[in-house]
Amino acid sequence: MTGLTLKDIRKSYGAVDVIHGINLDIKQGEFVVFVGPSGCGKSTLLRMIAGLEEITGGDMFIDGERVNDVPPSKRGIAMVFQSYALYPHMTVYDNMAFGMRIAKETKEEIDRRVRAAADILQLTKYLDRLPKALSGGQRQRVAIGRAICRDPKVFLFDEPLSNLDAALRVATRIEIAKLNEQMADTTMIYVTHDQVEAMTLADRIVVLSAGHIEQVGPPLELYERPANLFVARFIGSPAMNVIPATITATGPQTTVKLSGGKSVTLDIATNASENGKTASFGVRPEDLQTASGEDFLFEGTVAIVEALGEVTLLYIEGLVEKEPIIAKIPGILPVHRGEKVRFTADKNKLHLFDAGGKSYRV
Amino acid sequence: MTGLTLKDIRKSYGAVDVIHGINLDIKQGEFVVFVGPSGCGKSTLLRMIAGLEEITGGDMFIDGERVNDVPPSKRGIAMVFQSYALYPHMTVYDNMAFGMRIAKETKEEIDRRVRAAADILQLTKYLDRLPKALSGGQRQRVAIGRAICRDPKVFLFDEPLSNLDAALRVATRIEIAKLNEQMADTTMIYVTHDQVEAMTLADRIVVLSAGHIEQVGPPLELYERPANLFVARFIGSPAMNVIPATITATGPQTTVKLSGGKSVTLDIATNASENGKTASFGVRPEDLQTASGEDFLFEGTVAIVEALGEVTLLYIEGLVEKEPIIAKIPGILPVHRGEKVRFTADKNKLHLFDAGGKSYRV
Amino acid sequence: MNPATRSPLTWAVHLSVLLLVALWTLPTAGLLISSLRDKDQLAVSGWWTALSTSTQNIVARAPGADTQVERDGKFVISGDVLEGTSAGEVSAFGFSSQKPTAFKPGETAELNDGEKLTVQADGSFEIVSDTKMEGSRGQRIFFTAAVPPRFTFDNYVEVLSAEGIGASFINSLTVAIPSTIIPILIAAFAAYALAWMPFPGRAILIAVVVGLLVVPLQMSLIPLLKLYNGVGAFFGVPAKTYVGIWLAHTGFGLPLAIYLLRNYMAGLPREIMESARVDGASDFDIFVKIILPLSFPALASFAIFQFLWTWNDLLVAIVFLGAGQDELVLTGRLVNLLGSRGGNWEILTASAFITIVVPLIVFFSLQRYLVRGLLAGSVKGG
Amino acid sequence: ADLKFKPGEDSKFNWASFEEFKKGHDLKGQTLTIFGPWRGEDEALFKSVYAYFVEATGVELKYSSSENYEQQIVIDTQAGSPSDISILPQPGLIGDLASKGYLTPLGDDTQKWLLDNYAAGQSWVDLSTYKGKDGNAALYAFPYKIDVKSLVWYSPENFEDAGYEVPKTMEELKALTEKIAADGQKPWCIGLGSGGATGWPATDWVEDMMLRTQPADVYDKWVKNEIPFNDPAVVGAIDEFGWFAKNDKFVDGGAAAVASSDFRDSPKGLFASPPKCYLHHQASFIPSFFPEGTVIGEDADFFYMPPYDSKKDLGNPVLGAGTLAMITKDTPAARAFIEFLKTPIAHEVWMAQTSFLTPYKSVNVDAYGNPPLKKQGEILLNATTFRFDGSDLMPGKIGAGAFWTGMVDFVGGKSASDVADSVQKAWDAIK
Amino acid sequence: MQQLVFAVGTMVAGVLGCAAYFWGTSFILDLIFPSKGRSGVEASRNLRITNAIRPWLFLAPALFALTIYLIYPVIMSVWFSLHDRAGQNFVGASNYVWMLNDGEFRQSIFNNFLWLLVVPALATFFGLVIAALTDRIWWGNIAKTLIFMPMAISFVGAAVIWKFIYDYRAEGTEQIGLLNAIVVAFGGDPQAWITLPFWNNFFLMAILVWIQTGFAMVILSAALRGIPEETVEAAVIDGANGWQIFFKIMVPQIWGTIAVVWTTITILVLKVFDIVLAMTNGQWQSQVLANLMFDWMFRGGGDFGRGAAIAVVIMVLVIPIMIWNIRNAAKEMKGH
Ligand SMILES: Nc1ncnc2c1ncn2[C@@H]1O[C@H](COP(=O)(O)OP(=O)(O)OP(=O)(O)O)[C@@H](O)[C@H]1O
Ligand SMILES: Nc1ncnc2c1ncn2[C@@H]1O[C@H](COP(=O)(O)OP(=O)(O)OP(=O)(O)O)[C@@H](O)[C@H]1O
Ligand SMILES: [Mg+2]
Ligand SMILES: [Mg+2]
Repeated sequence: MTGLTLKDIRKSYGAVDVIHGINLDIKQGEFVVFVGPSGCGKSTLLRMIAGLEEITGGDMFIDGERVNDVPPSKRGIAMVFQSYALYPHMTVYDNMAFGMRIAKETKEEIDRRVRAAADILQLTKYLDRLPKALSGGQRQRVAIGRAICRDPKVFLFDEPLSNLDAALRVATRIEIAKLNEQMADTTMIYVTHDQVEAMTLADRIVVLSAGHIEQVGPPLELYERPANLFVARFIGSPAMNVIPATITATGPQTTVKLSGGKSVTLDIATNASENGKTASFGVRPEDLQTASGEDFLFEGTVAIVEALGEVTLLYIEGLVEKEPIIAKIPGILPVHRGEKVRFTADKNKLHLFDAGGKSYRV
Repeated sequence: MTGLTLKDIRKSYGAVDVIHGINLDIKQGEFVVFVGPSGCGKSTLLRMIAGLEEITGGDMFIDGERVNDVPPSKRGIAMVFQSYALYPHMTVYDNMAFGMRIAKETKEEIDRRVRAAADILQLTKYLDRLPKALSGGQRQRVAIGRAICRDPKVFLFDEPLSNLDAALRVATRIEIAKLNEQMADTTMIYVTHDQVEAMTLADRIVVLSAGHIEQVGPPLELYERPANLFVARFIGSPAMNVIPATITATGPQTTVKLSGGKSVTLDIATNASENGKTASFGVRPEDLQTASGEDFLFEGTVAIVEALGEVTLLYIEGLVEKEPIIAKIPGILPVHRGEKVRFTADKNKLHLFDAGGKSYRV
Repeated sequence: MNPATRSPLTWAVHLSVLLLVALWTLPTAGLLISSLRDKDQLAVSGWWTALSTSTQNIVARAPGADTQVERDGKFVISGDVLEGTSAGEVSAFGFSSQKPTAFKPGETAELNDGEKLTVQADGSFEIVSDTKMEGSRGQRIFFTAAVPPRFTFDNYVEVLSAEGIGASFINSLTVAIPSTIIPILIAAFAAYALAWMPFPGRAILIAVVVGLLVVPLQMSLIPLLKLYNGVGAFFGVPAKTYVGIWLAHTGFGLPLAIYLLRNYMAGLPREIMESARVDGASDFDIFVKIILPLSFPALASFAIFQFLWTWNDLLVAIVFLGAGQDELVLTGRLVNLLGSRGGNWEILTASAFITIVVPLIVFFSLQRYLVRGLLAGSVKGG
Repeated sequence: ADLKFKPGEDSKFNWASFEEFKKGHDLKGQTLTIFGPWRGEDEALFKSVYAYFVEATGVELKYSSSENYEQQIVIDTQAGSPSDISILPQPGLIGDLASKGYLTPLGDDTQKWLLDNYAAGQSWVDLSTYKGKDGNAALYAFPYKIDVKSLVWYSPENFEDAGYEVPKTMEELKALTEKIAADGQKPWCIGLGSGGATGWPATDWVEDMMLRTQPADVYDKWVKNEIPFNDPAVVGAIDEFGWFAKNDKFVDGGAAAVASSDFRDSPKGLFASPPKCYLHHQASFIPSFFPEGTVIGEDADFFYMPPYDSKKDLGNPVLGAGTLAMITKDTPAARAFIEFLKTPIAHEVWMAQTSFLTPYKSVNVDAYGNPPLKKQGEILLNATTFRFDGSDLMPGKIGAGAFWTGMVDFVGGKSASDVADSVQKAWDAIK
Repeated sequence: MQQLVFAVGTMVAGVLGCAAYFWGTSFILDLIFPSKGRSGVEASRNLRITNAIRPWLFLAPALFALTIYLIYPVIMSVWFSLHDRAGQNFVGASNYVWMLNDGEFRQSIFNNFLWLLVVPALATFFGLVIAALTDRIWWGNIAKTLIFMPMAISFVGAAVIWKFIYDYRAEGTEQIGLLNAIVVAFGGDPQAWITLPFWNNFFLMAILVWIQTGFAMVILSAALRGIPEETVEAAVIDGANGWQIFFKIMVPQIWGTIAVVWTTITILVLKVFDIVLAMTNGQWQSQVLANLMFDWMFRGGGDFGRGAAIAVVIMVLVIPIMIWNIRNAAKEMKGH
């Protein structure tokens, strides 16, 4: 068994349990992204993999070897930190060479590997600079270069791009994607807050919440078939619109009555036992379309119009208490505040969750 | 003349000119957003309006009164800083009340205004907390509340949301939009890096570059009819694709030969004198559509596919040196790396810029 | 720039700083000026008058009778009262301590024994007598003269040429340099352990260190000396050695050093240490290759304080090193110059300035780190 | 080592004693450490003396001193790291060290030697005998180098100019004081300032007054606190001092200046133009603080602080002080050094320079370096009573503490009896 | 020359010896419990052992020195304070009883409280004001250097310097003390400043304030620079003037640093005796505890019992400050 295996991994700080038993198999070469709300334990989990936090319970295997007690430097991992964590008093070259020097590699080998990494990351001309003379993006590239030099089996990233500005973030994201291709055998684990990063980089996304896994799967699977309400609302931006509903008819298709009063039939099979139960009906803002005829899903008053050029966001009030329903319509829409608009959506892009938040779609 | 007027405003730090003569009229109650690349002088301009930086040259009028030498507190402005700049040793209440206390308002008046502002921003239950016991979004709301309490004629924001995470940013953005509605008479000037904020909040956007104005106009105007290449590439994300081209036919419609070899005809009028000149052809990623027939704009090999669920980003190589052409196609596209794809686009969504970067569209 | 900078009160800021600086430097300036003054004037006029021409009453003594010459049948002793002084012009003179300003220059004073004394404004004088004058001591001449400012390096020459001063200088350096470096080294390791190495009892140890900040030094002298004697006797080495004083200074300086350095190190970003750990560095590597270079500002500021203290110290040096010729430190040597009964102001003033020189050099060379050093600094992202 | 006077060259020195000592002692390879009170010029003078010891024995000699030698000796002995020989000017402190067992008795030989060779030998033996740790009295110290304290300094020419005469009795001195004051001038310069030791010059005044108003045995009892400090005899002596020091008309700067003027600066008033004062009471060392170039005997001179005409029976008492050498670590070299001090040459070398008086009868008085020294020797010789500085004999806490502070308080306005009471209280506290 | 060689030699040896310890022990530890190059269980076991031992290796020299040079003397002092003057016979609490009845001791306590009230407050205040003001002017660094200079002056030097300030000459003669010269210039009567009971305390304190302001300034100026500029700008917009900004916005934000400076100087005040010794030696009712202790310990033969008892009192006085400091340290630990 190659790659990384977590078996019932637990972590507590004193009496506080932070990670409640995580089971996860990561194949060699896979790119796995951890996402989840702030404080859910992403960093903690990553740091346990790195060996920077002690493992309170469970077993961790890298390449089949149990590594619970192996020090970080022996695990064959490399880590890139959100704050770069460059050695401020060393040049870029020395930053990258540090680990190899500690490991007493030969001068030539060090030079070779540093230059190779610098080449990949287009850092060659900055090798003699100190970190403070670099821009944020360059710094992060140095941090990545330092990790590459370690030639790790597992590459760990903890929100590596969140200190960068939008344009840089896009550019560096693409570089990481390329890197992933070049280092095909290297397992990569990536923690992020950013939807786009998660969706674009991941082979599989792990959605964490309060110390346990909500769902694991390829990005599009999570997007199209979220296992529960948490994942549904967490993946996608703006978040999926959720409307309280009551199930009125079951069978291969299910009919629900939305809180606004309208009934909708979905292409989802339910058991008869579910009839009459409360449920949550969900539809993504980008799946909504304006409807002109009578065949509409629901109707509402536009509270805010945000025209972004490429898309227009409509905030619809009067359907759900407090929270507006959001619709994301491509292009520029001639709609104004206060207008009533009707929406429709593709049937198979509708979601239904039971009272516990579990999706009815299998 | 009400509102804010800048007349040939200049700023230099020693020998370095940072702002090179800005002319701008802002009407009372307008919401103006300054955007531009980092270091272009957005903050400097804002701080000159606030009175925090001295004005090197030109005149500034607020409500018709020349304010060059009026101290910040007398200009009737309020400012919200990127770093919140809350007084860390004061409670939320005291933070908001500070300015009024300095101005020796009565206790009742202070209390009334603080509570009113807290009400608007849903801060009432945090009034007794110190800033460090608040989350980022709450802190920024306090900073806004503090500004509201000043009851300003001009409300200044310097990247107020950039320290917040994605979800909070959206929520706070909406609150600012609401605030803008509630304070209809208050002029608001907002500096941001963020496209979405600029597009959604602004009545007018001012695009700055290296200390001068590139274009001023409503968001959609900037999006649809950028005056020059700079604005074209700056507004919209991912940036507009630009392909070098040569003008081969002029008249009410213009034909250009793209660097790839294909000729395209645009609905843009040009003079005969332009014939043969080099130009830049531009098309936004989101305006590209896949084409099945022979009627396509260009064809390329897919280098990277980024499926975000709601949209798919395709990075196309082989058309322009170095930079890939990006296409943003709604939904999930069954395209893979290495495939050849053809693209087409709406004729009137194509852009053409002359060699100096000026748009041929009027 | 700070917006407050532009307030119309800027001039007030300049003025108040000027005032404060003046207040703070005035005493030292007084010392500097005093050290450049003639030692007899030091005790009779304020140092601030040294810069201005002053009117002084001076006593001069005419040459003895053996220098008299016979001129026109009269015996004349002549000379210049201003010789050897820097005084400019005589404005009055006299021959008795009772009336030192009785005569104007050019007037002739009748001395008690029939001799006649004339002093000119330029200081030249003549004592004319009809008879041959006797006595080995010359006549005292009191005069009032305007004395322009006069400065001399004599005091410095005297101090610097004193025997053994060079050796003492080296002794002081021998004491001060290791006494600065050793505690820094020891404290740095300890501070690192206390800041970044988890082990049981860490919090208690930190508390103890803070507590020890306040132990008065004087009361540890005797117990320690006894201990030193015991150890010295046991190993058959002298009790008072350089090693002994280094260790003593180390012991006394450690609490502050650990306190300052730990605070600083605890403020360093944890990620840097972690990435070094991932890179395979041991604690020792991390300390030497990461922490020490990064803590340089804090080390420098502590070095300044410790150096100032050890360099200026006399008590610890005399107790633990002794006051013999080849171990006496500079402060001790200078104090000894004052003589058994003390009080040669001119030596004190000059030597005070000489002792300042080295600390000031140290201060200037490390100053730019000082301000940063005491910040619980952050190296984020850098 | 450089020898100041080449052995054998100047016949006023007793070179024979040197040669003889040289023959009897060889300390090559050994080290002798000496701790003494002399620094600066005095240190150089002492060095010129011990150079002969080094020359004679080949010992390696390390001399050290300290500004706060009283504290230093306590620290060193207490901690067990004293030098071999310690020389101190404070018998009180020596007694304290002896009682704690830090001193080595010098033995009967030395006692006998003192009796035989020092003028008024018994008084020197008494001075040097202390109770040891075991409670038995023994000779612990060797007096070496004496200062005369009962001196009044003046400028003969200023006296001449003003027509004043050197007084022969205390009554005359007081009359002179009043006369000068009546002339509109200030008779005295008195300064008690001495940093941490501020106040001590006044104790000399009081002791001089004690010796001039009371029999010597009362003085001895006072010093041993056998009569209380606030005995009327003592209070009377303090008031006698007060007659001079607490009268604004009698002191330069007025009474307020007395306590704060530095004792080193105050004699300078004698030489000012016009003179700030005409008289200054101070021991024989004070010329070091006269302006540069002052010639003793011509520009400045001294007279014996006179006794009361009304108390002729008290004779001519002289107050003095001096330093005593002790063995604080018993080594052959230390013993040899004490032996060295018994040679005339050890006295003559210093005598031939400045500020050294000795009661050693066998030295050649012609060796005195200058007439004033010789004159001081005469005062010492004419003394009918010689007493050691009382404050130095008292326990350190009193003689170098409460007595000093008391005197400062006294000139500051407190009454003599109040001051005496408080000193006695302090004395009680340390018993 | 020979001495120079010796000096350099000893210095290098001393410093190298110290460095050698750390390097050597670390090396030996790794030699006994190797983890590099070993794999699996053994490596991780060895690593755990070395990780447990290494902090103590790092701490050992410091703990050793602290124990010998500070803890041991503290214990000895307590022991001495219960014994007679020669430290031989047990006398119980009688030294403390004596102390309570001693007028000078009470005087010292009173004076010490004066010092504790005045010196840290003034030094911190001046340091703060100077730090704030010098941050705004182009020659601020020069000004700071000049104000820091007194810290580089030894107490001997400081005593001379202030002698030229406080010196007193009789009325009518030329004053060589600056203070009296000024007083006379304004038509006042000269005063013997350091002999004025009660007030002389303040003249002595001035010296320590003069010296310590530099220290306070350096540290506080660092803290002031750490204040986010935006909060000041926000206050400017809120209409606060210079004073209000300083006292209501800046000072509260560096309160922690102010407290640290304050404590450090307070501790120093409790320990300081050089100034009093050099200027008055406690006369004219200017005695302070540290000097009183020195006096009893060493002057006139020394009384160890009483000296140590006073030392113990000094330490006890410091306990509240200590507790405060320890609390702070603990709080800081939690924040980590
Ligand atoms: N040293 C610690 N002691 C106690 N609790 C801790 C400690 N470190 C982290 N935690 C808690 O563990 C939880 C998980 O923290 P972690 O940093 O892994 O979150 P995260 O998912 O990375 O959040 P973010 O996205 O904000 O980085 C949090 O609730 C945090 O408060
Ligand atoms: N005090 C100063 N002295 C000299 N140059 C300055 C100073 N302050 C700002 N500048 C320069 O002025 C230019 C404009 O700075 P400004 O902060 O306004 O940029 P910005 O557009 O707000 O950038 P960002 O988006 O990064 O906040 C920059 O090039 C900057 O380097
Ligand atoms: Mg995290
Ligand atoms: Mg900015």
